Amino acid sequence: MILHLLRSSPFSALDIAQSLALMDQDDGLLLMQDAVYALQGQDQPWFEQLQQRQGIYILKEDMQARGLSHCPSFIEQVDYSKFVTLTLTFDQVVTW
Amino acid sequence: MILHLLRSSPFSALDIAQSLALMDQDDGLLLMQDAVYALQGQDQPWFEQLQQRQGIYILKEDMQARGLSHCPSFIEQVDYSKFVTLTLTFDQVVTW
Amino acid sequence: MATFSILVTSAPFDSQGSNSALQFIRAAIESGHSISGVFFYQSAITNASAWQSPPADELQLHQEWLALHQAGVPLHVCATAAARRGILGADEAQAKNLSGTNLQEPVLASGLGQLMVLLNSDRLVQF
Amino acid sequence: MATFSILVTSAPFDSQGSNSALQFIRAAIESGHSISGVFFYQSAITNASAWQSPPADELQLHQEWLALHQAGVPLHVCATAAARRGILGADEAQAKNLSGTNLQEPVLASGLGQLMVLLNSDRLVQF
Amino acid sequence: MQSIAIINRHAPHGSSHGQEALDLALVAGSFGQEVGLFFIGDGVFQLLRQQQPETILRKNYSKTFAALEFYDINTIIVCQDSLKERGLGEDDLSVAVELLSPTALTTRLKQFQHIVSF
Amino acid sequence: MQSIAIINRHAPHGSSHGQEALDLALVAGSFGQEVGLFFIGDGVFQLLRQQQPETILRKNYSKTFAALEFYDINTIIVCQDSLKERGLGEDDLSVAVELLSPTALTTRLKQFQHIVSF
Repeated sequence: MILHLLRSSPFSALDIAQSLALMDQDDGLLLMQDAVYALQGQDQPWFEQLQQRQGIYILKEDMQARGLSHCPSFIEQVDYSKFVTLTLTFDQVVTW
Repeated sequence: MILHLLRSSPFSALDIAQSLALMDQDDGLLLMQDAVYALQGQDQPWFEQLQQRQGIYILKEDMQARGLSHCPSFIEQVDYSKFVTLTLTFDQVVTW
Repeated sequence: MATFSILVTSAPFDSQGSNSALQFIRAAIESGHSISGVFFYQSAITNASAWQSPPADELQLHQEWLALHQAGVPLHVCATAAARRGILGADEAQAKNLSGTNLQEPVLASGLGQLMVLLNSDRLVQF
Repeated sequence: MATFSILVTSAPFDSQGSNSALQFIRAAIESGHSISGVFFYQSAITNASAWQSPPADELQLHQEWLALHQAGVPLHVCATAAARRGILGADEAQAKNLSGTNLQEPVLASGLGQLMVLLNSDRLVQF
Repeated sequence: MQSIAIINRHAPHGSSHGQEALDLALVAGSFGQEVGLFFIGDGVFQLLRQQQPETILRKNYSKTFAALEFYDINTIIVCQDSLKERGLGEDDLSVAVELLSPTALTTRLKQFQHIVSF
Repeated sequence: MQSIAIINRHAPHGSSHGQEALDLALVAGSFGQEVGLFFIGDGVFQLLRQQQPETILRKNYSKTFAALEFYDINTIIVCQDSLKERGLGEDDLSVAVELLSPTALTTRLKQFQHIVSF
């Protein structure tokens, strides 16, 4: 089980498509740094892909830094402490 | 008249869409650095947009560096000397 | 409790990566985990520079790394990647007849082999 | 014949930007144009470091810039952006009680106002 | 007088582009240059209200946008397509801006002598 | 013995990712680690034949891929979807590789203890 860390804005880079293409059903994805702007992508094709999956997380501190507060319920908000725990719940970590 | 310099691979970044969105009919686009990989995008939606335009250039040295040799006729190959001339043919230069 | 190795490959200030690494490490230590080492590679080598001088209202990242070292976290930088970008340890500085050096203890100028040693941990996390 | 100002904002080695700028400037000079100045900003400030020490089979970018200066091209670096990233001129080094400095003439530690002066040219090209 | 257009095309905090573009804008303004600030693509996120980058150990420079008029910078142009694509409206922004279509934005861009992008 | 998977996801020469990923792979190999080199997305361009980066003042490290076996690195995996999307086939590559679907590639990736990406 791999935990994918996505750092880039899905509005600017195609890393989101690449990480989703490599994800198994039991893998996880943490939206961090500029990737938290994914929250603003309700009309984007990749948003639907996120919606159809289990194991989508978002880093609370990075949301707050950028003035984002609304988060749909299918994305689980985590702080750094929970982020650490997540890296141990999964077997490996891949950074995008 | 603006000359747009595109540096990033259109397979990885969405800069190509942004520069095309801001281009007038008389503006130019130079594919340089990793943007020369655009040559490999025959099946990509942005390739058709390039094809429908005038004023698409590509930097020969950057193609050669990356092992690319085939260039369709609608894209004009330029060397650094012609690149310098181009920046004077247009009124402003924008780097992406 | 687990042991973590941290690989930092993104430039301080130019990217958020070093900040994220710092916050992750602090959270890991607070939760009782241990850090077997931090390794700076690629443009992250600027983290190793003792000369970083940001304006007073900005984070002095190098000082934050030194504080983590005080808390027992070993700090390594790839000597080749650092030299390429102008960060020189005592040996390289001497070879160039320089009177100073911007790569100082406790940050260690290491080879990539040191990163291999760090792989001997429960998790490797890259920032 | 025209005058060009060159703004470099991408990191040497980590990006091709500095190489592209170098080749553009050489081609412009060969065609008889003049360069009113090169200004290093953001992560491009590493170009100003006199301490760059790449392996022997790689380009020593700093030396290439010095050669351009010999050919009459003024070189400026944003002092604030440089200090943030550990590139210090004589004044900053003295303020920190350092015995050496990695930002030396002919590269000039300038303010962003110097870039405004450089705008007084036919074209500004950013790399 | 010279004139300079500064394009912001990156989101804040993940990189330093926004902060160093703003530094440049302030200096250009105080040197009496005519400055145009353009926000396109992810650059529109620079202007979001209620940013708190202190939580991630970064500087909160977004407060400075409100002070631009004191530096005689009054041309703040936002790409309306970029804003809409990101689910945002003018109300989400911290300063008053001019919303333009890409075509109209390009026309304005061409009125400046030099263009830099961050 | 430890094992490490190295993902190459950037094109060569525009950045330093490829060169520094390869440096790391060679050291890992000579330290007796089990190394897997993965090429996905633009990373597949790393393996193109006939690169001449000397023309842009960059080092031609692509020649080194042919020497990987001397460092006991025999696992070179390329994402077949990425290759096809970029109009390339196995014949365009400078070394023999294992072509895998994204699903099969992920399965292989999970056999390594640690994963880094460049």
